[in-house]
Amino acid sequence: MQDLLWLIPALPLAGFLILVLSGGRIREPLAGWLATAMVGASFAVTVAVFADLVSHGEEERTFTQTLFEWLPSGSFQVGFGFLADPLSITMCLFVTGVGALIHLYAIGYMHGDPKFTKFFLYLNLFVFSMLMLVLGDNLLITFLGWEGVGACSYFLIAFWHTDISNATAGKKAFVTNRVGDWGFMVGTFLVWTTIGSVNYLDISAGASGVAAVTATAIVVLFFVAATGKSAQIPLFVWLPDAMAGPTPVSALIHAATMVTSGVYLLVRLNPLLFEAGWANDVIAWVGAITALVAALIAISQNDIKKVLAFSTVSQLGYLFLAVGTGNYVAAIFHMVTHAFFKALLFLGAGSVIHGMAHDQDMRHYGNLRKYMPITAGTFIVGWLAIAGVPPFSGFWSKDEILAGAWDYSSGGKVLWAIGLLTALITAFYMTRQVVMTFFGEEKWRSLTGEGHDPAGGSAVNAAENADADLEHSPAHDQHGLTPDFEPHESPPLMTLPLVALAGLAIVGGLINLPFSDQFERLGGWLEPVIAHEHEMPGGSTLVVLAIVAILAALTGIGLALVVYVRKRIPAKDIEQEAFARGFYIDESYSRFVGGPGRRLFDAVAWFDANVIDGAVNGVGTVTQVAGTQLRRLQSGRVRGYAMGMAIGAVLLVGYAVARMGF
Amino acid sequence: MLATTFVEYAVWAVAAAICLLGALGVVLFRNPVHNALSLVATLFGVAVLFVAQEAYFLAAIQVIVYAGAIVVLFLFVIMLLGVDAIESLGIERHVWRRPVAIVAGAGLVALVLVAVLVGTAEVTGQPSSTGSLGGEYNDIERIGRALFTDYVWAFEITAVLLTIAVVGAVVLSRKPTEAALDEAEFDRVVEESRLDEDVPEELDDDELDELEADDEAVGSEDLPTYVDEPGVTS
Amino acid sequence: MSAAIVASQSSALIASESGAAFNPLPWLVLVPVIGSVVVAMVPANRPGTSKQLALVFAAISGCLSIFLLTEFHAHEAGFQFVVDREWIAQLGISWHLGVDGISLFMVVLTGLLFPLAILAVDPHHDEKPYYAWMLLLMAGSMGVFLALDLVLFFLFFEIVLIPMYFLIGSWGYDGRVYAANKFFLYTMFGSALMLVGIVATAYLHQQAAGGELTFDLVTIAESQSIGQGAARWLFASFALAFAVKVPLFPLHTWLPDAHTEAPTAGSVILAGIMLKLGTYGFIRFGLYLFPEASEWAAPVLLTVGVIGITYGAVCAAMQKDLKRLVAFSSVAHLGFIILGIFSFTNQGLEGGVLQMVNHGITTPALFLLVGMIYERRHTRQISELSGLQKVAPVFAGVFTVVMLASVGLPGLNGFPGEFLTLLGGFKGARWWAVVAATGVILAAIYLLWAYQRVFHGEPSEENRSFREISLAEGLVMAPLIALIVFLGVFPKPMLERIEPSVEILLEHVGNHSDADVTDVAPPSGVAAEEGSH
Amino acid sequence: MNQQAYVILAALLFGIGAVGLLVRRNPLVMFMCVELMLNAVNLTFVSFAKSLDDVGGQVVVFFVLVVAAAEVVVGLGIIVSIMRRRSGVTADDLRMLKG
Amino acid sequence: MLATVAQQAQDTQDTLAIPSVDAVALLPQLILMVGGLLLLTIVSLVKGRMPKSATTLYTVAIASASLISTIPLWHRVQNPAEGPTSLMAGAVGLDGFSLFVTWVICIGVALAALLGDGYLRREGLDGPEFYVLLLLSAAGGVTMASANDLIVMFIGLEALSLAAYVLAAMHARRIASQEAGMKYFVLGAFASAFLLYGIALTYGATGSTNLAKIQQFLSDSVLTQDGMLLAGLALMLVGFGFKVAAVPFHSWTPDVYEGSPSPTTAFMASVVKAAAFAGLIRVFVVTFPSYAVQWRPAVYALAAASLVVGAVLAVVQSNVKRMLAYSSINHAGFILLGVQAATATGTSAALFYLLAYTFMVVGSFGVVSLVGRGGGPDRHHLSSYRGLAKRQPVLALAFTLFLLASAGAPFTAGFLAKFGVIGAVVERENWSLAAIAMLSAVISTYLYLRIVGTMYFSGDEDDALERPKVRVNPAARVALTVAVAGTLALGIIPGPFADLAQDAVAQLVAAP
Repeated sequence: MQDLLWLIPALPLAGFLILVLSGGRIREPLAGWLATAMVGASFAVTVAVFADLVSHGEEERTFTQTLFEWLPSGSFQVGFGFLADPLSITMCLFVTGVGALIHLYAIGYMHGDPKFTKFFLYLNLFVFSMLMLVLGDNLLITFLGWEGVGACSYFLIAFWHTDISNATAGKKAFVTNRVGDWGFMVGTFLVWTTIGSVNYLDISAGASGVAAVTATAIVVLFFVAATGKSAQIPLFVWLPDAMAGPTPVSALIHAATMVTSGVYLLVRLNPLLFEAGWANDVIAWVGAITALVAALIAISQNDIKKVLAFSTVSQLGYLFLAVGTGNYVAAIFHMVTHAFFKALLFLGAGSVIHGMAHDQDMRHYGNLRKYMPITAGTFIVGWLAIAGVPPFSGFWSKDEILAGAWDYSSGGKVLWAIGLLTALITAFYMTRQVVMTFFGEEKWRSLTGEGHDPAGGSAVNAAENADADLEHSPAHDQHGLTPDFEPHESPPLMTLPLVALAGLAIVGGLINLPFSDQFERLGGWLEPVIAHEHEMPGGSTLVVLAIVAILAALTGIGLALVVYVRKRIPAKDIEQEAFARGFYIDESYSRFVGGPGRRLFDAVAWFDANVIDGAVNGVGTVTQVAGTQLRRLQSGRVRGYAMGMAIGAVLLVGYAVARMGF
Repeated sequence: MLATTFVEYAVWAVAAAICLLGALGVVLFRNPVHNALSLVATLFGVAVLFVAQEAYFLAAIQVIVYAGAIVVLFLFVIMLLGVDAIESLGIERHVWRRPVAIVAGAGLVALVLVAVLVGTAEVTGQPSSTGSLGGEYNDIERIGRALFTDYVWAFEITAVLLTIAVVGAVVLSRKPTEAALDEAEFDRVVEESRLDEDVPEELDDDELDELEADDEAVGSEDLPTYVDEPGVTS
Repeated sequence: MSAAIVASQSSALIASESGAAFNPLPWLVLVPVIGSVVVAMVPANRPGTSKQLALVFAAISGCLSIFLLTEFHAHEAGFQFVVDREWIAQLGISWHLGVDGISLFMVVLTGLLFPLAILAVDPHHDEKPYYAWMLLLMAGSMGVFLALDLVLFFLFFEIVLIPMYFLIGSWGYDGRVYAANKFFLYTMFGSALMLVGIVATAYLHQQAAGGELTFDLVTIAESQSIGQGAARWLFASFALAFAVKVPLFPLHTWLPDAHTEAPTAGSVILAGIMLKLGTYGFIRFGLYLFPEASEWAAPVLLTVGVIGITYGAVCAAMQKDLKRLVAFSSVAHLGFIILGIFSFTNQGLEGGVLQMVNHGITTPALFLLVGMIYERRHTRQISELSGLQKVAPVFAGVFTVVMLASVGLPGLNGFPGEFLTLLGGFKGARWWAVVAATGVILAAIYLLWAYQRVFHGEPSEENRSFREISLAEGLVMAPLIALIVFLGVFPKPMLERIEPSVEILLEHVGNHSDADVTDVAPPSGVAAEEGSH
Repeated sequence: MNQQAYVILAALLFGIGAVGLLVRRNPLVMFMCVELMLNAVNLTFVSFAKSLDDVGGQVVVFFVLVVAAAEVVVGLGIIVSIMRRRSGVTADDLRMLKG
Repeated sequence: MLATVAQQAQDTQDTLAIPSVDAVALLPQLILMVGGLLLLTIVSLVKGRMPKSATTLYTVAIASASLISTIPLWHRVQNPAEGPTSLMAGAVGLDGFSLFVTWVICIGVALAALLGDGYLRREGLDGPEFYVLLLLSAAGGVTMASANDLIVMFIGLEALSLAAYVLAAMHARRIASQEAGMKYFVLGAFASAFLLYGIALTYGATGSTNLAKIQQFLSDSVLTQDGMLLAGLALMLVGFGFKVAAVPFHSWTPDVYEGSPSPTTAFMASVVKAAAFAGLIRVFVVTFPSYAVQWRPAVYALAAASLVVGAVLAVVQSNVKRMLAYSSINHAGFILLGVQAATATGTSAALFYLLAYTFMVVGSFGVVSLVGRGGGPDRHHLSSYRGLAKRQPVLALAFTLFLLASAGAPFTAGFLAKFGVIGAVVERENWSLAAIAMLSAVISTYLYLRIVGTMYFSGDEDDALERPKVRVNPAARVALTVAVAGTLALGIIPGPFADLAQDAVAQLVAAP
């Protein structure tokens, strides 16, 4: 079955090609089904390969397949090759699995969209790219996928491109990612010049011989790449804007798969990370701080997708915290569970939006559990999972990250504390979201004709996005929310994936229970890939930490209930303006880019047009002026000419005299 | 010997004086007729000097051809054209012209003399082995022999030169049958030039330069594209 | 005669005469010349006659270039299909043509782009001279890449200016006369001193090495007899010409004007072929002829190259004219090639050559697309275009692919060259490459920003009737798109033909300079090869 | 007697002739100045012929005379052809062609 | 005639050693001279009855005959057994150099005559004197080129110049023409005086006017006092500098070129310039190589100044004829490069340049003579050329070829001409001059592009298309065709011509 490895990415690619070459002749819903089938088939192949790997001994669970040489240039030899090992297959499994579910969901969600086919075409291309990223047996193929997912993300964010803000969001995502790509490329160069190969296997083999400084540099560079793709401080700003894309896109790309690729990359390079010294501290701290900051921002968001977006950023922070503390298994574990529950939450949110005439403002929601019970039920599962309530999957994975941080050498306790606080806040804002959406009054009933409340920072954006969705998704009522609007549950095509994901979100923790080695299946499975195993705190500490984590989650939920159900504390006191506006980070970026950055660019362009080109034209002008001046000597008067000749003669004879011998 | 030398010096001095005065007369007299007559004086002086240097035949030719033919031709043309009008030597467009001209001329002479006279030898070339000025033949014979031996080709070519001169004179002196195409333009330019010359001598450099500059500014512009209005052109 | 003997004695760079009985090289040049004369002679009674004729001749030459590609021995390093005929014997100038891995693809590119450009773009008036000039331009371009004689190279290098001058001046847009003059004079200024350099090279070579005066590139390059100091000056004279042609900062300002004002076909050829004359010259007449001086001058050239990458991108971002934007993007892209060349690494050079070809596909494609926009809207001002993706989605899709190739997206052809140049640059000139890599960010900024302004958003009133890509236009774009994808995914056929020539060139450079050109993988690389199977 | 005296005199004549051409406006007079210069050259030739004891110098003078005569014919022809259009035209007036 | 004279002389004086006259060797000059005189005779006898174009044909035939008569001579000179000889008591040098210049002169005369045909008719100047003067002037030029004696050279120069003065001034209906003749004459006479004074000093310094003897003298003895010789050289350089139009002795050029009838201008730019350069090279390069150290810097200065001033001043002109006049100063600078090198390479490069330049410049002024019509002072203004490419594409293309060749475009005569002189300079390792030359070429290219641009890129917007077409009479058509052919042939198959130029200087009469 290993020989079929290439089929995993090839199937989605085939789907993409069929849809492209058909030139739009394959329409709704066939295009959707085709795309879904391709991803589903890909999932099947993945499972087969997985089974094959499992059947092998632990040491033989690594397999490469090179299709052809891609960029052979002297000693730089890069094949178009795939690497199947426990790590990549794990990734593949949830990429194709969750991907297939989201495709399915999208058939329903995108119903009626004029660009239905194009949507699935992009989606298939995305899955292909993501699989290349995951399966590539060297950094360059990963980079191919890395850029591919970036481009697809760009297409899909800007999918409804007639609204310029969507287009801007797409461009922003791409450009921000490109900043990270700089790190990826330079990192790749450094790896090659250091180790002589960009193959992962060679890197693993050669990592121990890499000097600490070099390893640190490499890891920092790749971390730069990861901050771009995985939306960490300082490059996280694109992800919230990326919610402009259709909701399945948010679920697939901006929650479950693409954004985790930074983590995947670093885990891939874990042998180098081991050598990298303080780079790990950087990763851990950036992760922790991102987690906290994003969680705080999420508190004040009113757009249902924005909350989830910041939540994603925050959860990704957790992953980096885990990677930084060397807890790779936990990172992958949480990545998987997060994929389940975050995809679930996004799809749930999509279902809500779908049912609410594409209004994304949570302040217009309320009591929706009555209208869309399946969505509400599954969403609540997701909520519990992300909040870290046992036994839902999120609890196990998050707890493992926190516990893993506890013993970390550089400020492990503080990292743990930050993580814990984040967990509390996560529970809080997720509770807030659930309460605002599914419980309480039916707030759209009291909407005035004026439409949306512009207060509350990014809500403005959210509203615009909502408008955009409204305008360009003609499947539903075009009129927006009116007091007499009746929400409805989504079609089975959409709820089916919800249910499936909810199931996974509940039981996902099973793959790696911390009770004993036997239960730590994921840990065992990934062992061949992880060069240096992470030491977890001892048994009792682990239990205490777990209990504290549960308490924190419950505290967060409780607080939220106090604020939003009992309304003991005014929400305004908690939903700080600074949170709502994302600590002004994005704004200051924009201000910089629009201000000094723009001025710098303008200055360069001015310099080019006036100084450099001016100099060129200046040469011409000088010639003209010189000619005009010289021309005055040509007065037309013959005596003047004779004078010139006489002077010339004097000079020549003078020269002769100067040269003569005496 | 002394006497000979003295006579030589005397002849040289007198002839040189005639030459130089005549030359100055050519340059300084305002009436062309006087200029021509001064030229005759110079030519005569030169002829004397030829004699002093044993070039008797050349001296004769000098008088016959130069004074007798060339200067007469000059006078003839002066009379023909009636250009014996007095040239106002007091006016010069550029005050600097004369000083510069004189400095250039003097510099040229000085430099040539430095180059020629430094050292003791009169000439650096070696005396002729074949065409000695002494010997069995007289002056005319010597020249005649040289003309038909060493210089025979030059002599032949001279014929071409003279033919050209004749043809040229015929071509140039044909009376034009109709008015020149650029008569108006010519009149305008001459008029303009005349106006320039009315500039009083007292004008200082700057003002003259300004005048000059204005003049050139007009001249340096591209010619206008219309054809039939020469009066308006620059 | 003597030159030929010396040439044949010299070195491994001369591969044995190709086995093929038919040597296409002279015909690559002559067919377009003949075509040009024919087009000029034949009375164009019906509109289209000239075009058909021109297309036929360009296509014949193009087919010959394909034939060349198929007959080319992939793993040979030296010059193949060599023709060496005496031309001006007493000056040692010969009609010496040959092709190696470095020039092969430029020849093929020339053979492909010209028929496409002729097919794709119609002049709006005076079609007969237009096609005659195009064919002449083709001949000149072919000649530059084939010439192995310094004077012959210079002749072709200069002759291409004339047809291009007329193409810009006669069939260009509003500022065409200014642009044409600027283009001609600027490039001529650059190459003026190169002529002195060429003569001096031959003369100094004769002085140092003895024998007769010869302008044969191979002979002179292989003997390396010119003293160090002189060689550096000579290199400088060559470098100035090439720097203008590339163009390198700060000698680039002719390019935006020329590109913008040129007719579409002119821009296509300018960007696709003529800019490469500079980089090709740097390889062939810089590195090969003056290895030591190249190494000596590398820091300066790397610096201006890297400045070009960032500076060109920044300028591109601020352009209001779409064509001007693409023009500035060339400044940036060509900077990568310079980085690769002067890294003196296998990867850098191969990447440079690869990038020369790939830039020669993507940028012409962009110009064609911009030309199509102009045809429809009669404007290239970004501010006057909007929302085109809504009205012409396929057109936008094609544009997107080309744009992403230009941005350097892996899997498309912009990437391999860019990556290899940076990789080689990183190996040979680390810090320059690190800065240069920021170019990938800037490229995304200016292109995506422009794309957004032109294609995204709601189309304004004037743009609503924007026509979708037509079948003819699609046929023109199709081969380009196919190449963009194919060369992005599978550049190996090119790389394996380029590599032997690059290797031997680098060996040459290494032998004659202090440059470290070793291309040995670090020790663990050996282990790696074992591990990967 | 020292032949250099003749050479000096010739140089002076040449100089005066040259200066005259530079300062005079009447084309006829300018042309006379050229004749002065030619005479200076003749004097030089004769002087050198004497010094070198070579008839060649004298023969040259003979030719110069012929050339001068031919020049005068052509020169006066040109002057006549232009001055009869407008009497009293000076050399400075002739500036239709300039720049 | 000659023989009779000699015979008589022999009768009277036994001791008179009349030089033997090798009439065959003198044929090129004799044909031109006799042809001129014969024409003069014929027209004075049959005036009024001759077909108008007969004189043109006659002139072309004479020039061709002269050209053909050089062929056996060339073989003689190139034959190692015979080699270059001097004739007429050492006054005439028969060598490759003189023959090559003769070709240039003959070609120039023939082309100028062809241009004159239509021009004279158009301007109502139907006089055979034009052709007589052309032929006699050319005879003077050939004499000058083959002169091996300074006095012969001087007389040849005067013959050439006097005819040229007349040709410049002969347009009776244009005062500008007479003004040009006047200026040319006054300044030419002034320059002749300098040249003659230089000859005098040289004579004093070396004891002879014969170039071979001078060389012999200089190789036999070393001058400790070389002041007189150097002053002589300097003054001769003034004279030659004037004739070749080198800065600062150039100032007559634009005015005279502009004012003269266009065929005459073509003649002056090709024939007069070629003969003048021949004289310059014969005197300086061939005769005074031992003083090259001293005179080369002076020629360097003239060359550099000509290159720059010619180019810069040309750029600001708006009168096409004047532009070309200034560009001819620039070209003179280029040819001076070959002279400045003072090597065989340099001389042969200069010769090649002269040949190439003849085709280009006659072609250029030919087009100018066709296009510039009417009476206004602006008939040669750039605007007359607007849209010419649309009205008369072939004429415009030909003009473009001449202009681009002048700029040194590849595969035209101009490129190899420039290449040769640059090569000569580089061989002397005179880098600065080479650089100045090439930069001046760039500047002057702007000028050529201006004209080309006017022809091709403007004229859509105005009445350019409605302007009357220029009628190209058959003679001019032939002239332009020959010029085009020459310009292209020298560019594409330059080998044979470069060979000739090289062989021409392999061995010279006066060379030691």
